[in-house]
Amino acid sequence: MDKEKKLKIGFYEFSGCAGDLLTIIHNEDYLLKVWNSAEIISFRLATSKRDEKANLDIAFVEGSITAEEQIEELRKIREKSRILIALGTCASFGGLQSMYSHLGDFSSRFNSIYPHKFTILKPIESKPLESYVKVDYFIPGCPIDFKLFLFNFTRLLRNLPVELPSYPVCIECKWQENNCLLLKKIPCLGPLTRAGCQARCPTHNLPCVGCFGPYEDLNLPSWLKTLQENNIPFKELEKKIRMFFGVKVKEILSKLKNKK
Amino acid sequence: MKKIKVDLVSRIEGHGNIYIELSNNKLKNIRFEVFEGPRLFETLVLEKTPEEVLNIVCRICAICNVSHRYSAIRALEKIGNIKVPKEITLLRDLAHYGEMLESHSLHLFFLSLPDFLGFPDAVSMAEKFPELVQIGLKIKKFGNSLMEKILGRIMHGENMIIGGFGRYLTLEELSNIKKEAEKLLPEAIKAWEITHDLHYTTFGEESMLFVCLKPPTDEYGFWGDEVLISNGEEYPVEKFYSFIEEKILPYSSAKHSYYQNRPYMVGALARMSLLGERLHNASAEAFKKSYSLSWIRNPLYNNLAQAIEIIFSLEKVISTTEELLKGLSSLKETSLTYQKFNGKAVGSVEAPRGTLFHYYEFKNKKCVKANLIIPTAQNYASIEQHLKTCVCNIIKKFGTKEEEMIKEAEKIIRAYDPCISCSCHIVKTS
Amino acid sequence: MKAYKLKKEYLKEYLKSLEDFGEVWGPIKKGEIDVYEKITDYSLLNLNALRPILPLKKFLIPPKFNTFFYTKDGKYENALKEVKRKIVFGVHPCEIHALLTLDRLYKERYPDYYYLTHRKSTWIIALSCVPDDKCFARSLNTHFVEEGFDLGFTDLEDYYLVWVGSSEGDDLLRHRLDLFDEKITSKDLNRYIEWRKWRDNQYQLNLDLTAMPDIMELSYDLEIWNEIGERCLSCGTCSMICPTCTCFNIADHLGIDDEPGRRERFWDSCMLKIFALVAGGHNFREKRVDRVKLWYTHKLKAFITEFGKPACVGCGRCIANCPVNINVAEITKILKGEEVKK
Amino acid sequence: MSENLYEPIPMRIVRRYDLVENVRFFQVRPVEIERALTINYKPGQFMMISLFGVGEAPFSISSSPSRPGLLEFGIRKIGVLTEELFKLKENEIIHIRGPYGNGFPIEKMYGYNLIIVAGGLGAVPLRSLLLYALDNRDLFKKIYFLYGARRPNEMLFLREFLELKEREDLECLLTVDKDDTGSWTEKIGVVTELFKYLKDIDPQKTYAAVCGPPVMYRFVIDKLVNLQIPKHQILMTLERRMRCGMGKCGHCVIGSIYTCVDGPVFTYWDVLHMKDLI
Ligand SMILES: Cc1cc2nc3c(=O)[nH]c(=O)nc-3n(C[C@H](O)[C@H](O)[C@H](O)COP(=O)(O)OP(=O)(O)OC[C@H]3O[C@@H](n4cnc5c(N)ncnc54)[C@H](O)[C@@H]3O)c2cc1C
Ligand code: SF4
Ligand code: SF4
Ligand code: SF4
Repeated sequence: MDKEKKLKIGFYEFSGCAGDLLTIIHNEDYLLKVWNSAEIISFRLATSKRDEKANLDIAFVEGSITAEEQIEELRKIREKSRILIALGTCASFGGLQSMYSHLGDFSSRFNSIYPHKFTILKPIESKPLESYVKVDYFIPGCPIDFKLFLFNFTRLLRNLPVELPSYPVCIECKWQENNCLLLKKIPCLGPLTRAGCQARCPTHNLPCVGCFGPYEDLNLPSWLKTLQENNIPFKELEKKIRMFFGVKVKEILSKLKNKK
Repeated sequence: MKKIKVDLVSRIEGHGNIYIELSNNKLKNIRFEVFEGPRLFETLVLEKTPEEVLNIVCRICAICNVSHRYSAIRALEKIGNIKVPKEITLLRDLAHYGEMLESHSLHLFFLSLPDFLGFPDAVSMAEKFPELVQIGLKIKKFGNSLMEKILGRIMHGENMIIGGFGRYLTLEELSNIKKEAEKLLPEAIKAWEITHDLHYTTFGEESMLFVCLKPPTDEYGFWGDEVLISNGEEYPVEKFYSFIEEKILPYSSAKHSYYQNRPYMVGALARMSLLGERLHNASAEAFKKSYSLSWIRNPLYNNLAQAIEIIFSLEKVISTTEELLKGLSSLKETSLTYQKFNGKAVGSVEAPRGTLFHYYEFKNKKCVKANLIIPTAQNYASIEQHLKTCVCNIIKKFGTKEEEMIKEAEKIIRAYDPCISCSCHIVKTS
Repeated sequence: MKAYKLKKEYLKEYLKSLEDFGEVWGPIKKGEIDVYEKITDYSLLNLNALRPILPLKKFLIPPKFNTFFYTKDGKYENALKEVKRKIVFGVHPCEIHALLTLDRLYKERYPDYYYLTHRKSTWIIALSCVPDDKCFARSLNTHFVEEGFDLGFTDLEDYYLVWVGSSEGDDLLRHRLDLFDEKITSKDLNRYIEWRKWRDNQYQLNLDLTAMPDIMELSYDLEIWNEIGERCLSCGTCSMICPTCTCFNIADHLGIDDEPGRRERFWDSCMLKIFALVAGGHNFREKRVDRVKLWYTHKLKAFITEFGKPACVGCGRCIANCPVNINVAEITKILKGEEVKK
Repeated sequence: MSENLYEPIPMRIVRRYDLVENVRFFQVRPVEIERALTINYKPGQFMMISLFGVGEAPFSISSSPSRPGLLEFGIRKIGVLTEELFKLKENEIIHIRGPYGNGFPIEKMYGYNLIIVAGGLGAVPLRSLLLYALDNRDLFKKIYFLYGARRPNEMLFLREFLELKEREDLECLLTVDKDDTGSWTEKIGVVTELFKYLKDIDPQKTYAAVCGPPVMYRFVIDKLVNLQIPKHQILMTLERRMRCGMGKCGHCVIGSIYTCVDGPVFTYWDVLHMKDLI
């Protein structure tokens, strides 16, 4: 391994809170190891050294796309990268800012905040990376969990595919020995959400709000039914699902309608 | 005519360019172009319950998520007329100190000091100044661990809720925090000494107007319900909030804020200049040694002010944990239900980079209006003013040396510790 | 089996003295539930705890642990050399029955090194219990134990009757023989008999599990299963909390920089979609209902074939924890066509 | 041996080459040569092969215990681990543990006719049985080896099997669904068509062993049942997801059986009375 050349990697960010890149910077014990194990071509938040022309083995991209200019930039990153990874829930599913993406009322929402002409950017409805370019792997989380990142970072360095937990938050919640909040009819999104966070919210007696995005085998009808039976209106529950599931919501809800 | 452009200034949070236009060896135009894809947070919170508002607003920014959460909670508790015991406030403050330590050390050691010592980043700087980088890492780690332990994770921890906390840390964790802070204090002092001895260039000097929150006691602190201004004025936050004037710029997705037609500065430098006399112990000593009249003219001293706030925060962590060790076990896990939630309020805390205002209006437990005024947006006009002065002075001294201009301009921008993701959530003008 | 008496006021002192042997663990309240935790403050011990959310298995096969490390040059290195001895106090009969089942599963036919290593250093102090509306151990005959513990405490109001179940138990007892009373009088005997009678009658939940294997077999294609399948959230909670569920998965973690890599083992659940997926994409239990069926077949039928008794020990954890009320009581009632209260 | 049965032992790759596209032959021996003769197994058993950092998966042993010292596998590239295995060169190290599984009930088969029916990759475990029977030829009566592949270039061990055709004491019948090479000299048609070459078999004194893709089983078994071979003398090997190989991890459970310890060899009778087996 040592004899082999270090992989060239880059970290980029679009619209988001920088939380995913900061998660990497904030893991002091590992930051230098991450730094040493690859050739960092670009990491604007951490270094002024950067090479925009170099081709990359792996590009980690945080944030969703909320302006036309970003599409171009993203395409450039895609073109020069062998593997492109959506880092975090914004990049993977659109994030919080995509919660209304199904409504098609972007311009009126936009104008309610920016009533003036805007020349520096052409803003558009927030969408995840996948809406514009091919994404090889997703590492969701708002923000990402460092352990899960590290697990996959080392896999990528060894040319292995990203692997995410194939179970919902509830599994980790039980490992943490928590009493289930759904039993108290608190709308916890645990069973609908992919694990990876170590069930942080339920461990603090708070319902999971779904920040790791949807779990692939979620059973939405049953989850809704249990809570609706306890007088929580559908609208309130739907709002919670929309919070972090971004553009995935459409697909998830459409299955619900087919069922009915 | 000559145009100089620095695309995407590095080692700052978010996206910003420097644009300089020269004509006949004179500065014609200078801009700090700030652009961040809009996320429209003010619309995201509409229709949401108070809890959901908290889930959302901390995500504005990962660096100062606690401040956002804390400001929002202060506003929401005013609206819901919810009083919390002293220990809850202390615990919140403790997390808030964690954020100060994390944010200041990230900025000082990793984003700003490489400028002064001539490195592209902290990792390269570590080869020559291993100790300094180690201190930075340790303080940052400690700040993060405070947030993780109290709030559930390093960032966007959901544990701080209206009325209190979902779960409390143990007494053992608390006393470990105290021990750790005591161990770090001498190192923080060492870091301040190094920062104190740096060479602060004077190209950008220009008189400044400072604004910060006035702590409720006569101590130094990071929140309050009144605003202090360096011209001697004081207002309740609601009032000051309504005074802030904003100007729209075509080249920026953040606006310029003015107070009485003047740019103003918020942040560590503002706080130190307005409240520094209230410090005690090691932070007071550091302040006395470092403070000079240049502070009120030169934004580069924001770095030094942050170094002192790191000392202050560590001292506060020690005293706060001491107090909490006595009262923590009396607290019960919060599970709040409220019948009514109507009204409007401003909640405000000092974020690491300055005063933060969250305004909300609620009807029937649903948010109907929200407005957030963020430190970097408030500093924006001030940043550009200093950039201008700086470039003019450089031309006077060196002629139109591009490299020099860019270096100094970046230094000023970084000294302000801008947080661009935050700054782009701007006020609705109506 | 030899028996002694221990006055209740000595309990905490006695348990504390056992720290000379190792860590002392027991049920402690955490919100509305109990968890087995290392005891530092003996006043926190919940003597009335019924079902700590994670059962004994968490000591024997932890939810997540490293099985081995491997160095950069590919050398194997055992990751579990030594386990601190744990003395677990407050273990109820049904859990000990589950333990005996796990012993058979893990000690026989390819002994499991990790289980054995933990098992050897986990000493059990049983405690009698009074059932609530979710316990149905009597229906499964798991409400008493004669083996599987080192010491067994029966609560007789002002004192405990203490059975010595093993040589290790004898050591534990002799450690503070001064606190125990060796004389068992006829009065004690009567009290014990009375207590047993009384306690047997405390079961509010009684399930008739006879013929369950046949019923499982015969009901296999009934529509009623589909309804249960649709209700299941596939959250895996049942597998995590059931004392006899021990399926696991394995993942390799590469080391970064100079760190060694490791192979990790963690609890898995047959309720998860990926559980029976094989390379090439074929899934033997794609549908939720098939997974629910497997779970209950395994509890109520397969184990009987394998070990002569069901895997369910009647602890009531699934009743207490399934968020959509799928549990052994519910399933047996449904399959037997009995009216079920929702 | 280590008391930890999960500890894999290092093996050196002695030889490896492609059997067909995407299926590779691996011949390995213990790095510690003294260990070589301590590895005992039965035809039909499997090993867990590990690549540290990548994972572990079950693979049937393709060699015969009658030829000790070396272990042979035929591995299809289908996913993460197998792809990494394919990147290894001769002399490199893998780790294995085992053997696991019940294997074929060899002793019971002594004195019987053998009909071995393989489809595609099924030849991997059945080769072990075939080689074993040939090495102990006098223990068995007639031996038939029927092997079908889709095309000539998808037939594993083709040269080896063609050579076996020379033997008088074995009826080796090879067939392909379609010949796209033009140079195929053996049979053409699906594997079930080879049954017409089976002559004068006393079904009561016959064991059949079947392994191949799922679709093949039903047709082959129909044929065997037609021949009146008792259901418990029809053997088949099944595949499930496995993590431990030792009846612990639960992944391979079907009803009350563990495919890894109660199988992977099952009789047709097992399959008939147990649900979901195939
Ligand atoms: C008893 C038995 C004998 C086998 N013999 C052979 C053989 O001789 N030759 C051959 O090529 N293949 C054989 N297989 C199948 C082989 O185990 C799978 O092809 C292999 O697991 C694929 O691994 P992968 O990581 O490349 O695939 P992926 O599709 O990447 O697998 C993904 C994950 O699922 C797991 N997985 C997928 N399928 C299985 C499975 N069937 N059992 C256990 N884990 C699984 C893998 O370990 C991996 O971690 C056998 C399987 C069994 C059960
Ligand atoms: S609390 Fe939430 S995450 Fe935990 S088990 Fe219940 S539903 Fe799942
Ligand atoms: S519990 Fe849910 S909301 Fe909380 S961190 Fe985990 S995934 Fe995110
Ligand atoms: S099936 Fe339910 S009652 Fe039975 S042992 Fe498991 S958790 Fe307890």
